This record gives sequence, structure tokens and C-alpha cells, in this order.
Amino acid sequence: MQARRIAGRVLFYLLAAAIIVYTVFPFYWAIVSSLKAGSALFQVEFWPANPAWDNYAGVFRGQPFARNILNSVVVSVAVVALSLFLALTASYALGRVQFRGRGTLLMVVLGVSMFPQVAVLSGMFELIRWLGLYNNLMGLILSYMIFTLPFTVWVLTTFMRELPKELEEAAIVDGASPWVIITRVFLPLMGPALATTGLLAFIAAWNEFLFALTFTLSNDMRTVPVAIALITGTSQFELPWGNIMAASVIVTVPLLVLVMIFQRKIVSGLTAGAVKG
Amino acid sequence: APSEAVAQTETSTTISVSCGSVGIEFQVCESGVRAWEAATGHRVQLVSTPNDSNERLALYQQLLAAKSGDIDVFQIDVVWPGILSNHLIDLRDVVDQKTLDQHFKAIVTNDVVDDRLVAIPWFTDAGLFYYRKDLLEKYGRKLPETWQEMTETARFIQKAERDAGNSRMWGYVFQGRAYEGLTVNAVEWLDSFNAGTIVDLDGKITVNNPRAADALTLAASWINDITPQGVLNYSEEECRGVFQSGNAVFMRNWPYAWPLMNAKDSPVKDRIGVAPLPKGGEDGKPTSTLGGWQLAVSKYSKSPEIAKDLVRYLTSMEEQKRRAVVGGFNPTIDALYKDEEVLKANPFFGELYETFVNAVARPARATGVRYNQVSAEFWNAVHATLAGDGDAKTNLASLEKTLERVSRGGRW
Amino acid sequence: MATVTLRGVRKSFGGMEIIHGVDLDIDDNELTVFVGPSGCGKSTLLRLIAGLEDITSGEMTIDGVRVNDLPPKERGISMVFQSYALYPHMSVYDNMAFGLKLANGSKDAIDAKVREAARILQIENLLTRKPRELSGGQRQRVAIGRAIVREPKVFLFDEPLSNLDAALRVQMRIELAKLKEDLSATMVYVTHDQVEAMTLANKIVVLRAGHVEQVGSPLELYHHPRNLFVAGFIGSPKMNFLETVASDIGRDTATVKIPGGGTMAVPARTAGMAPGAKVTLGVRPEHLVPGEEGDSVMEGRVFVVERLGGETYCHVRVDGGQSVVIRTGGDSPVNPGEQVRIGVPAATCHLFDRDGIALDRVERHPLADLDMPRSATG
Amino acid sequence: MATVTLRGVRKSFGGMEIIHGVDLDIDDNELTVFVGPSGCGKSTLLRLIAGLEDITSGEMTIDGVRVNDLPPKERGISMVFQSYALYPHMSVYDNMAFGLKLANGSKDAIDAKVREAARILQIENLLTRKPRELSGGQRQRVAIGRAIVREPKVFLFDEPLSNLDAALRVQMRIELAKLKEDLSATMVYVTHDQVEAMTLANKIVVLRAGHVEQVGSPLELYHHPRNLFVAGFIGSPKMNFLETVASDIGRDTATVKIPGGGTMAVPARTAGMAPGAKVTLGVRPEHLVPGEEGDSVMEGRVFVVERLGGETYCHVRVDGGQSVVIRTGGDSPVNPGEQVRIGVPAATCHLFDRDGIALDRVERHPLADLDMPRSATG
Amino acid sequence: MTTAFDTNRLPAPRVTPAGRSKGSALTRQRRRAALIFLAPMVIVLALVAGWPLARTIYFSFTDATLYNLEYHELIGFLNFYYLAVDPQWWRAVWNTVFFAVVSVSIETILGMVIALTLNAHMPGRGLLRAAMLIPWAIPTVVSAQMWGWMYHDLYGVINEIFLGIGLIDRPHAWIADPALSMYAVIAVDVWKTTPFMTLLILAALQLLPGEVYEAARVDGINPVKVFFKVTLPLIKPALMVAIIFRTLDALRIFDLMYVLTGNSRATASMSVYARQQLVDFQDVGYGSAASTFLFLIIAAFTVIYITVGKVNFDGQGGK
Ligand SMILES: Nc1ncnc2c1ncn2[C@@H]1O[C@H](COP(=O)(O)OP(=O)(O)OP(=O)(O)O)[C@@H](O)[C@H]1O
Ligand SMILES: Nc1ncnc2c1ncn2[C@@H]1O[C@H](COP(=O)(O)OP(=O)(O)OP(=O)(O)O)[C@@H](O)[C@H]1O
Ligand SMILES: [Mg+2]
Ligand SMILES: [Mg+2]
Repeated sequence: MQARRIAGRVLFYLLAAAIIVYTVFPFYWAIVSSLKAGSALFQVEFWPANPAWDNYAGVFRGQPFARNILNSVVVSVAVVALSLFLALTASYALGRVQFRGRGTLLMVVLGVSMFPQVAVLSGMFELIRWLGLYNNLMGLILSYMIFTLPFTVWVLTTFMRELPKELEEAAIVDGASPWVIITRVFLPLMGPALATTGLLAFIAAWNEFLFALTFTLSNDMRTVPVAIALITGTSQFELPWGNIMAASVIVTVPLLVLVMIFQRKIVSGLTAGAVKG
Repeated sequence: APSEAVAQTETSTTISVSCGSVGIEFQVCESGVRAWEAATGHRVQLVSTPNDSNERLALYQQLLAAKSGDIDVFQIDVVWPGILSNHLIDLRDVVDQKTLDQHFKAIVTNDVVDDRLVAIPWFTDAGLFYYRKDLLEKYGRKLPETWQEMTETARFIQKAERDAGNSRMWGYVFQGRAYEGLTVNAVEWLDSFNAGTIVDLDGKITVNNPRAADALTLAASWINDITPQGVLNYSEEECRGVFQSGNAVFMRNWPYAWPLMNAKDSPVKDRIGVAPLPKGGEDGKPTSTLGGWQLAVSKYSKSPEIAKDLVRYLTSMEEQKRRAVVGGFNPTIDALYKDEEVLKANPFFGELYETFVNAVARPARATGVRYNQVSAEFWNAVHATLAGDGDAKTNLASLEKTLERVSRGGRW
Repeated sequence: MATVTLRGVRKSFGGMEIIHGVDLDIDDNELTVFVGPSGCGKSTLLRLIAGLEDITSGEMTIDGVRVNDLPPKERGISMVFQSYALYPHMSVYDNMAFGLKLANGSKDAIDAKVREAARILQIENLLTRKPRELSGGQRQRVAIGRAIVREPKVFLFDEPLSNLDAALRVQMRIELAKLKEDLSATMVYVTHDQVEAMTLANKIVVLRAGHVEQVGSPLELYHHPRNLFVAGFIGSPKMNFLETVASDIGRDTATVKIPGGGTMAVPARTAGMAPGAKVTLGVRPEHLVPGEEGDSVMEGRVFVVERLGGETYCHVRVDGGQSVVIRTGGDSPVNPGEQVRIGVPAATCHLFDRDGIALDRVERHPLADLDMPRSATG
Repeated sequence: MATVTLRGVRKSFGGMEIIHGVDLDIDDNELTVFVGPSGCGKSTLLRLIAGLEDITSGEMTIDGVRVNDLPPKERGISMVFQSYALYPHMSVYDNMAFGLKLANGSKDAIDAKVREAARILQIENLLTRKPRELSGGQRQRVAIGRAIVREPKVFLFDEPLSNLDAALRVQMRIELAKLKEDLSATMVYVTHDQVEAMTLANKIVVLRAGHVEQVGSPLELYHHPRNLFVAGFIGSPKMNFLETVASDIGRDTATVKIPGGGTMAVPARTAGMAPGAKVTLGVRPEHLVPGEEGDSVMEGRVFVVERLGGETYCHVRVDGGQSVVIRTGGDSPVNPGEQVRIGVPAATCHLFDRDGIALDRVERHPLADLDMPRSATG
Repeated sequence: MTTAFDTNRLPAPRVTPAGRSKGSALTRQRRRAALIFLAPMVIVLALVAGWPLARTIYFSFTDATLYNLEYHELIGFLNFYYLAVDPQWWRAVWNTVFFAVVSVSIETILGMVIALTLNAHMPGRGLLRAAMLIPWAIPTVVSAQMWGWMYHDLYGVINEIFLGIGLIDRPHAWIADPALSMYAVIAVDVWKTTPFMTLLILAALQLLPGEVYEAARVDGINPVKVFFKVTLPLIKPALMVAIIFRTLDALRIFDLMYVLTGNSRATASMSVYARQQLVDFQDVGYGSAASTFLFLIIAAFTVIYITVGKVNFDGQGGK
């Protein structure tokens, strides 16, 4: 009995370890690479003999990288806030109210994210210029809706549907308007869903490249991925791998912090004790 | 010096130019631009664009297709004039014929589309043949003249080295990934075998000929013999990686690799040399494909005259000399290859002068808008051949068919 | 204060009709109890009144206003859900205060109300807990609290005390009655507890499978059930039914065979009955008397004795195989296996025809009609 | 067949101790009922036995095997949850069959069992429904069904019938009793229904705030409650308590003052009591008789009359302001506001000292001890 | 498409029954609210997506080129015809579908495993969750290049490690060898996007009603069975959504292949093909047609998913 439990534990932790290695090693490798310079990049060594911290300094030389990070933060936060807000209200309608054409609408929303990005690029570019949002973070925020909204709407709708109906009825009887029901009753219970979709949307916005490259012009409007892509060596063909890796490591850290914060919201048993039966 | 005409323009306008991204390329460009600013009192905004030429082109097209004047002066690749000409203005009135003639003929012709000079040469580039001096000496081999020799020598040294325990040693690496770089390499092979350059200047599709087949067959024979299968996915940097870490005897690459491989932490420092690429057999000729960049002015620029003046200044002999000295950019002007200041900064400019002047252009001019498509079809065929998916003859044959279709019967 | 009227109200889920045309008047400031077998449609009816379910067809008015198209919040109701439906993320206090806050009353007023309700419900010490930290009965009380803090015109209680212990239940019962008086509100109340039903109700509605079987005052239903179902459903232990025949029909009496051979003249309106008709004789356990007294005597063998302390139920199988239950005092000496004689007082008997419809009793029971005062005014 | 023993079992949630050291023996093939006020720890105790919560301290054995560390599945129990905990995505049938399938009995065997259970619970026509399409009582029955299809050593029922109507409840009660006999299983049963407790239980455990107050046979608790709490909790309506003093102490009698001035000699073991001691006189509503008979007479004014049909509770405020409840026949003519005289039979009275501990009664009640046969064997 | 995705395929909890009845006040009040709540989302989406998509679809029927966009004429379905007869396109379609099916399947299973692991209470769970998310957090542009680096046949760490632990006997050219490249790409995609699955599944796991698990424990049902019979059905809706979106992304996969293997035909995906036509070859018409075709294929896939998964779409809580 005990033995079996122990064995179970051990197995479990082995599994956990395997996962960590699998996910983290490449990142570790990124760090290692970020500490290599010149020819060291072309050899395999699991820890650089003489770490070249200069790569990190190099990232901030030659371009307003701090500014780029700031841009990314602004854009991502705005995108998450906006799409979560829009999706939350929409998901209530789509998830808990039955009206004709609900399925159709859901499908259309989904359809939006069925075109390859490069296909919508030109149209979006025209749209952005037409709105006068070219080389403006607002333009990015707006255009990112095209891939964050369908996703958030669908996920939140699914989760919204899972909540026990008696709760909503109780609120209705208490005289709560749909808006109150969403914000005061459902919102708190959607914690995990919101945190998750929020995170995913945030990262999606954080990592987006094509739009960011096309819709911004000046260096201090660029976002992180573009900035990284624009890091080049002394000449056209050289790929300054060390710097790129350093940059990537730098921009990954804030995300990890974010995750650490948000994952606290991902907790279970929120609806326990709500209804009987 | 910048022409007074423009210098006098009272109001100072701001124009934006895209030259390179960050890095030396950017800095050198910037210093030049600043000088011009100082002289003319206009402001210039430097737009950094992606390093990968494909992405850069995509971005340009996006802007131009939308008739956006956000960038006035574009730095365009040697193969783009045909593609972009429609959005660029004629620069005939920027430089007189005399100055124009100072530039390499090949490049200038390449920049003329339907009698419009859509871009002015700025700096050039050409494929070089890097070799390991030390190894050649060690095994008493001489620098191979022809591809066949190269193959044999490479094979020999590779075997010897491996027997000596350097199990990773390979003979020859080049850019074999399915991208423009492969077209560049393959064009060199073909031309060195006198097999033409896919499409001749009159737009006739010449690629399907026995000599071309020989060239490709030879190249295909390298894979897994003297060349790692990996080259099928190598671009410039991967090649440099292999060569610089001492794992290859020969390499085809651009001049940029030279300073890097002679950096102090480089394992092959001072043990390498450069030469023109080998000939395709005794009756062949050493060829390298023309690379490099031009400057062009957008049709949608709000102040084209000022933009033109900037182009004039940046492409001028003085500026090109400065760039050659401080940045090691190959000038497009014959004279500068005899200028000792330049030679002092870049020793091999002299010995490789031939290579640069005789560099062969890709069939961009003839194929115009469709160059990319032609190139893609070509590199795919070559890539297939190298990957052993069909032999050279058949692949070239089908390539010819495809190109016929693309060119709508050679009319392009 | 409000009246609720239902007219031909029907409700179907999907294809299946659950409520088959209910007509009902719930008077002002009156407590109406719904009783009926599990699954008969009590909760559904409540939810229809609350406006949580659409009426498939029919009319509903509250205070004369047609409410078919009124959303719940405008109907001035509050409801205790059979499945509590507490807000899991809110403390007990907030659960109760939520409705009030929405009606944005003043903080103090709210606080006062909530604490008062908590006191009544004896959950003052739980105000800070989350529902998941509560026992079943405590949750149920929170649910009640949430309903009573807001003072609506109509209360809807769906088995509000089912999970409370007897003692607490009695207290709550009294509190609810008081509450009704104080607010002079109208209450609709679903319960399975006979005592609750009999003591609280002004009017009991007996439902069966979506039909109203009978509506009336508790004692009316007890003394004058309209049919077998009501007779059996009201009163516990349930009324004894004996299949027999009417050997002879007089005017206002029917002479029926009693198991064991005897006969008995039972007073009843026999209009339209013929001798030899199959009838069911109904007599309640509390009316059967062990021994000889009574207008007729059955004999039988005790096979189960249930002693509740204060009273005893003995199950007797009488001659002819049918069985009856007698309710006697707690200390009655009877034991399983004994032969017993059971006296049947004719006046307490009910007769039902072959369709289970009750024959009217000759005189109304004195308590049946006048809605007696329950408590001294003075 | 199994015995369950608890020794000094304690349980705390967070800091708060909910179960304060419970010792208990549940014998083989016996039905033990937990009763107690809402929130006293019944469910928790059940969950501890089930192994759903782990014991903070103490010992628990099933069939002599120490189960503190045994997961639920290895304890051979099945449980009906107070909050049914049905599998929301499964049909009623699957809900019941789920537990069996893993024991991979043959399809037919399973099917037979499930249908049999469904028949007993009268939910045959709901087998294909999802829980959310069921009424409260129907859900509850499914929960029961899920527990009884698998035939465990120990059944744990947490208020299994609370949402069923009286009639159904009686039937279910009988079915459960039968089931217990057939499987000769051990049952632990939580209920708030006095009748259920008295009729089903072999042994009743009275809990209060996590303590065991008294354990005994139903009638033992009824006739010999150990203290005020048990006396008040067992029996409904609850026992009347009158604060008074023992004017005179004889051996085995205490003469106590009766409201209204009279006195009465109550038989009780008075060892260690002094005249003038404060005592509480307890007498059950069913033992008070209207009128003159009885060893002593109180006078008072009726202020509430609750008529249940078969019986009547009248609440009387006696001289001195204390109030008592009398339980009389259904037709008793008494009305609110009337003056009544109440006879008190001394033999039925209970005495409690100032700490609420009962004085032993002089002779045991004949029914209290011998666990009487409930049903005729023949 | 919409019929295949009829509302009753995913019923909302019937607070008020469906629209077939004219609907009570509550129903209508809620419908009104629903409209108001939907409006902002719909408007924003229409604003953002309307023109670009319409434009793409329009151009797919024209012979427009980037060279000069104005001068184009409608040529009906000609582009689609060319597409249909272009073997390279079909090669790309096959590549993409193969890629999508394989990688999404692996991701789903792996994501499930990881999610279940992370769901267990254990020390440092937060850290583990963060670690688990790293791959998703690194910009694809970078991580793809990085993997390319790691895959390198001569100085790539992968060969190094695998040789080290004796998994392979000689260095492989993971992304150059046509036989391996697709799997190499898939491996990267799995590495990168499993966190997406994991996180969504994790969230779904958190919302499960705890008490049914107690019931299961009492019923003595072994964890595996509980997982398949209780957990899986209950998280099915969320899982379906996760799968749908992953498939969408996988079918539109671009940068991964583009960065790792360029335009190599062995791995070129539909998006890579479309981009080449649209941008490199400036054939806006043809490229748009490819994009639209891609859209249709994805739509088909989605519909299949939903119709297959429909049975379990009403997995909403029975409380
Ligand atoms: N998770 C918890 N955290 C804190 N307190 C709890 C928790 N669960 C139960 N309690 C408390 O423990 C006590 C006993 O709970 P339990 O459910 O056993 O009561 P019960 O006897 O079943 O009551 P009822 O008859 O109302 O079901 C209650 O006071 C309850 O508030
Ligand atoms: N959503 C639904 N879909 C289908 N049938 C339903 C639904 N809700 C309830 N029913 C059925 O309607 C009938 C009445 O349900 P209701 O809840 O009103 O019964 P009830 O009288 O409250 O029973 P209980 O006393 O057990 O709570 C039941 O037979 C139930 O099965
Ligand atoms: Mg109900
Ligand atoms: Mg409980």
C-alpha cells in the first residue's frame, strides 16, 4: 500500500522532471547561446567557457530596445483588456442566451481567424492607413483584435456555458441585470478561464511579428519581435546570434513573471457549495 | 559635393530613407546621411528594415502598393529593379552619363528597365571561393582551378583529415537552402560551365541544356560525398559556421565572411584564403553572381527632388570610397579598386577586382516582374536535384516547361 | 400584499408537457402550500410564478397585472431554490446582502436587515463563511435568509426546511408565519412535511402529475378529500383503504361489507349507487380503535409494530388479506403476531366509488370549513 | 456484514475543530441513525467514515481493520451524499451503472441490478434522462439508487429521503429496511425525520456540536433521555420544560411546585438533592391530558391551536407565564383564548437538575430496553 | 456550414427555453441584453476583419498583381482552376494537413498529460506552470531560428545529445533531409504550442465539480476510468475549442516552416505557398485565391470537428 503510494509519487515526479527538461532545455540553450560570441556559437558546449555578457548590453545599443519592450507591454495589455472585455460580454450572450443565429454568429466569428495572416495583411494595411493609424500603436492594438477576439470569445463562451444555471436564476430573482450578473456573479467564477485566455492573448499579441513589422515604421514604434528581427550584424548576411538570443531571453522574462502572477488565478473548486444536486 | 541647386532650397524638409537595419551597414549609411543633412540642411529619417531580403521586399511592396510616401529612398537588391520599377522614378536626370559610366556596366544595365534608370548602384557584392590555406599546404595541393579539381581535392583532404580523426571534416559547403541564395550559387555553376543564366537577355529560356545538366549533376554528386546533406538547408551563416569552426576545406560565400573569420577568436584565423570561384571545366570560366544594392526613389515621395539629391550624394564616388574604407563595402565604381586607401583597408579588393567586374547578373532584367517566380522555380529544381529527387536532365526539362508557362512563351 | 392567479397555465419541456393547465387563485396575504408526489411539478409551478420559465400557454397575473411578459425582477417576488443556488464566491453575509445592494439601499439599512435575518436563522456566527464551508442545513438557511431580507410582495419557498432538524424546523415555521403577518406578504410554499403543510397553510394545493387534484383548507382536505389520491396523500400514516362492496344502499347510507364478514352502515350521499357496487372504504389509522367499540369490528393479526415513543403504528392483516394500520398510544402493549380486534367508527369512514371519487359525506365536518383562528388575538 | 468503530475521532477544518473526539461502535448488520441539530457534524462524521476527509486524530476500524489510511474504495462502503453529487453528464441509468461497470460484472447482471433499483425507487421512466432534467426528489432517488446497486458492507445515507413526499418516504423506508435485511449490511443513516429515526433505527446517536450526547435504542432515548438536550431533541412536538424547584425531597420522589401553586410528587432517584433545589420538570405533550385527571393539575390559557387533522397541538400559557404544548385528538373542541385545565401524570414526568442532567427514573420503562421484534416472524 | 453548427448543438443552459416560443419577458429582456452585449464585439470584429477578408475574397476572382493593383479584371474562377491543377499546391495542402493532424494530435495528448500533472497539488506548482509556458512565450521568429540552430547537422546540440545518449549513430541533417524535415518541424511545433493546449485544459480541469469526484472515489472507480468516463466528458467542450483553434493555427502554419526550411517543397505549407504567390510573385489574385481556398479547407475541417464532437457539446453541468 504505502510502497505503491511512494512508487506513484516517484513516477509522478519523474514525469514532472521530464516535462521540465523538455520545455525548458531549449530556453536554457537560448541562455547559453546568449552568452556566446563569435566562433563559440559554432561549437557545442553546455556552458560557455567565458560567458559574453556583452551580448545583453549589445541589445540595447543601436536601437531603443527598452522603448520597444514598453511598446509591446502597452500593446499587449491593451489588446488583452479590450478583447477580454468584448469577449466576456459577448460570451454571455453567446453562451447563456438562446437566440436565432447564435451558432451562425459563433461560426462567423471563428471564420474570421481562418484566413492566413499574410492574406489579410494588405487589406489590414489599407484599413490602418485609412484610419490614420499607420505607425501608431493604436493600429496594432486594433489589428490584433482579428486574432485575439475569435479565440477569447469562443473560449469564454465555452466556460460561461458550464456555470450552473441556478446561480443566474438566483441573481435574476435578486433583481440583477444581465450586466450585473456578468460582472458580479460570473466574472469571479470565471477566474481560471479569464486568466488563461488573458495569458494566451497576451502572449499572442506579444509575439506577433508580421502586422507589427508592416504597420510601424520608426524604430521607437516597433514592438519586441520586430526589434529582435531587426538586430543584424555588421553586414547583410551576418546573423548576430548572441544578441538575438540575449534579446529573446530578456523579453521572455517579463512574460514568465506575468505567468507567475496570473497562474494564481487558476484555482479549482470555485463553484463548490453553490447548488445542491 | 551636393549640388547648390538643392542646397539653396530654403525650407528644410524631412525625407526618410531605408538603408540596411542596425549594425555597421546602418551606421555607415547614417554617417553619410548626416553629412548630407549638414550640407543641405534637410532632415533625414532612417527607417530600419528587416535584414532578410525577402521580408524587406515584402515590406517595400506593401508600402508601394498602397502608394505610401512614408519612405522616399529605398535601398533595393540587384534583382528588384524589374519588380519595383513601376513604383520608382527615372533617375536619368540625377547623374549625367559620364558619372554613370564610372559604374560597373553589368550593374548599370541591370538597373535600367524599359529605358528608365530606376536605381543607381550603391555597393556591390560577389560570391567568393574561401579555402583553407593550411590544409592545402599540409597536403601539398594547389588551389583548384575547376570544379572537378575542387571536387577531387576536397574529397582527398576530407578523407585524409577524417582518417586523422577529424570525423566532422567536409570538403565543400555552399548555400543550398531553397531560397534566392541557391539560385545565386547555381547560376555561378551554370555560367562557369558556359551554360547561360537560365534566361538570356532577350528573355529566351536557355536553362535546359546539357552543360547545365553537367553542372548540376556534378553539384548533386557533392552531396554526402564532400558536402554534408545539411547544405540543403544552409544559408550564408550556416556555411560560415561550418567553415569557421574548421569543418570544411572550401566554401562559397560573400565577402562579409572575411573579417569575421579573421576575428581573433576565430579558429581558422590566418589559415584561410579567398579566390575566384572555380571554372566549370577547362573551357569554363570563373564566375560569380552579382549581388549588391542600389538606391531608388519612390514614385510617391512627396519631395522627389530632395530625395534624388540624397541618392546622388550617397552614390557619389566620394561617399562610396568612404564606405569602402570604413565599412568595407565594395564600391560599384571601377576607379576605386585602384585607390590605395581602399586597397589598404581591403587587401583582396585588388586581386578580386576581376571577379567583381565580371560578376554575372541573375536574369532579373529579362524576366522583370516575374524574376522571383523564375528564381523560385529554378532553385526548386536545383534543390530537388541536389536532394536526389530526380536527376538534373529531367528536372531541367520540367523546369523549362514551367518557365515557358510562366513566361507565357518567352514574352515575359 | 398581492394576489396571484393562474388560468389554464401549461408548461412543456421540449415535447413533454409537465403542467397540464392549472387554474389557481392565491389570495392576498395568504400562505398557499403546494404538496404532491415527487416530480409532480411543484417546483416548475413555482418557477413559472417566479418568471424563470416561460409559460407555454395560459395566463398569470399578480395583483391583477398580467405578468406573462414581466421579467422576474419586476414581479416583486423572492424565491428559495430547492437547490439553494448560493453565490459560491460570496460570504454568507454578501449572499444575503447582494439583492439589497442591487436595490441600493443604505449600508446601515442593509446591514441591519441582514443581521436580523441571520439572527432569526441562527447563522450569525457564519456570516463570514463561504457556502462551501457550510453544512447542508446551514446552506439552506442562507438561501432562506437571502429570500427574506428583501421584502417582496410574494415569497416562493421550495422545500425551504427540508434539511433542518425537527426542533429548528418548528422554530423556522413559526418565524416564517410571523414574517408573513409582519410583511402581510403572500407566500407560496412547497413542502413534503405534513405537519408543516397542515399548520402553516391557509390553503393547500394538492398536485398530481401536473394536475391540481384538490384545493382547500388543510382540514377540508383532511376531512373531505375529493378522491382516493388526496385522501391517501393527506395525513400520515396514510388512510387505510379497504376494497369492498356496498351490499345495500339506503338514502344517505351505504351498507358495506367489512373484512371478516360483518357489515357496517356508512353515512354518505349515495345518489346514483346501486347495491353490489364496488366501493372503497377509507378510514384513517387514528380513527381505528383496538378492541370492541365502534360500529363494526374487524379481526386480524398484527404483523408490524412501529413504536415512535409517543405513539405506535400497528400494521394488521385483516381477514381477507387486506392490511390496515392502526395508530395507538405509545405504550400500547400490542406485539407482532398477536390477534387483535379493531373497532371501526362508521362516522369517520370515507367511501369512494369505483373511479376513486369520494361520495360526499352526509354532514360536513365542523372544522372543515370555518377557517379557525389559530392563535388568540389577545 | 461489518462493524465500524470510532475511537476518539477528531476533525478540524483549518483551525476549527468540528468533531471533538467521538467514540462509537456500530455493530454488524445494524442500522445506526445520526440525529442532531443542523451543523452539528453528522455529514462530517459520515464523510470521515467514508474516508473522504481524513481524521485529524483518533482511530477508525471497519471489521477490525484500521482504516485511517485506507482510501474510500477499499473500505467497502457506499454513500448517498446530502448534495447528491450525480454525474451531470451521465443518464440516470449510467449514473447508477457506473459504479458496477468497473467491478465488471456481466452486462446483464448490471442491467438487472439497475432496473431493479429503478423499480424500487420508482424512476424506471427516467432512466434515460440527464440529472438536470430531474426534479429534486428524483435526483435524490437516483443518488440512493447509485448507492444501493453496489452491495457494500456499509451503507452511508446522508438525509436520503429529505426531498421525498410522505407517502414515497414511507415506502422507501420500508425498502431500505428490507434491503438491510437482505444484504445483512450495516447502515449509517442521517435524518432529521423523527419517524424515520424511531422506526428505522436499531440505535440512535444524538450529536450536538461535534459531541455525542447519548447513544441508545429509540425508545430508550425517548423514555430515558440523559439530559435536557436529548429530551428536547427526541420526540415531536418537543418535551415541555417547566422551570421549578423541588420543595421536598423524599427517597425516590421529589415534590416539585407546579405552575398555578399546586405541587406534585415525581418519582425519581433523588440521591444528593437538597430541598429547594432548582429543577426542570419535563413532560411530553402527548402525556398531558386536558381536564382534571392526572396527579396534578395546571391551569392556563390557550394561545395557539395547531390542528393537523388527526391530532391537535394546543399551546397553553400556564400561570407563571411558562408555556406548554398539549397533544390531543384531531377533533378536540378547544379554541384559542379559552382557559383550560391540564392534568399532569406524575409517572410520565422527567426531572433534570440545574445542570440539565436527568435524574434517573425510578423504574425503567418496560419498552426502553428489550429491543422488541418489530415484525412478526411468521 | 451554419446548419451543421446549429444552436441546439451547443445548448445554452435553458434559463429560458429556446426561441421557438415567442418568449417571455425574461427571454426577451435577455435577448435584448444579448444584442447589446454582442454589438461591441461584432462591430469591432466587422471593422477589423470586414474589409481585409472581403478584399481577399474579391481579389481571388481577379488577376490583380502587386505590380499595379488598380489595373485588374475579374476572371471568375480561373485562379481556382489553376490552383486545382497545380501539383505544388496539392503538395502544400497535403503537407499542411499531415502536419496539422499529427502535431495537433500529439499536442492534445501531451497537453492533457501535462495539464493533469500540473493539476495535482505539489510544491512549486507555480514555477512548474511558468516553466511549462516558456516555449509559448518565446517569439516564433526566434524560437524557430533557435531550433534551426539546434538542429544543425554539424554543430547542432540535438545531434550532440542524441549521439551522446546513443539514440543515433551518426549526425542527422534533421531539417535538410526530406525524410526527416517534416517530423523535425512537427517536433518544434509540438514543443511550442503544447502549452496552449495545456493551459486551456488546465483551466477546464479547474472548473470541474469537485463532489462528483468524491462520489467516484466512494464508488471505488479507478482513476483511469474516472478520467475517461468523468473528466474527459466534462472538459470535452473546452477541449474541443482548444483543438479547433490549434487546428486552425496548424492549418495556417507559416513562420515555423518558413524560418526552418525556407520554401523547401518538402515542407512548404499552404500559407507558405500563398505567401510566395502573394508577395514574392506579386500575384495578388492567385495568392488571394490560394488564401481563400485555404480558408475553405479550414472551414471544412472545423465543421467536421464540430459535427463529430457535437454529441459531447452539451456537456454543461447538470446542477
Ligand atoms: N470545509 C469546511 N470548512 C469549515 N467549516 C466546515 C467545513 N465543512 C463543514 N464545516 C462546518 O462543520 C460543521 C458540521 O458540518 P456538517 O456538514 O457535518 O453538519 P451536519 O451535521 O451535516 O449539518 P446538516 O444537518 O445541516 O447537514 C458545520 O458547522 C459546518 O459549518
Ligand atoms: N429541464 C427539464 N427537462 C425535462 N423534464 C424536466 C425538466 N425539469 C423538470 N422536469 C420534469 O418535470 C417534472 C416536474 O419537475 P419538478 O421539479 O417541478 O417536480 P417537483 O414537484 O418539484 O418534484 P420534487 O418534489 O421532487 O422537487 C419532473 O418529472 C421532472 O422530471
Ligand atoms: Mg421540486
Ligand atoms: Mg449534513
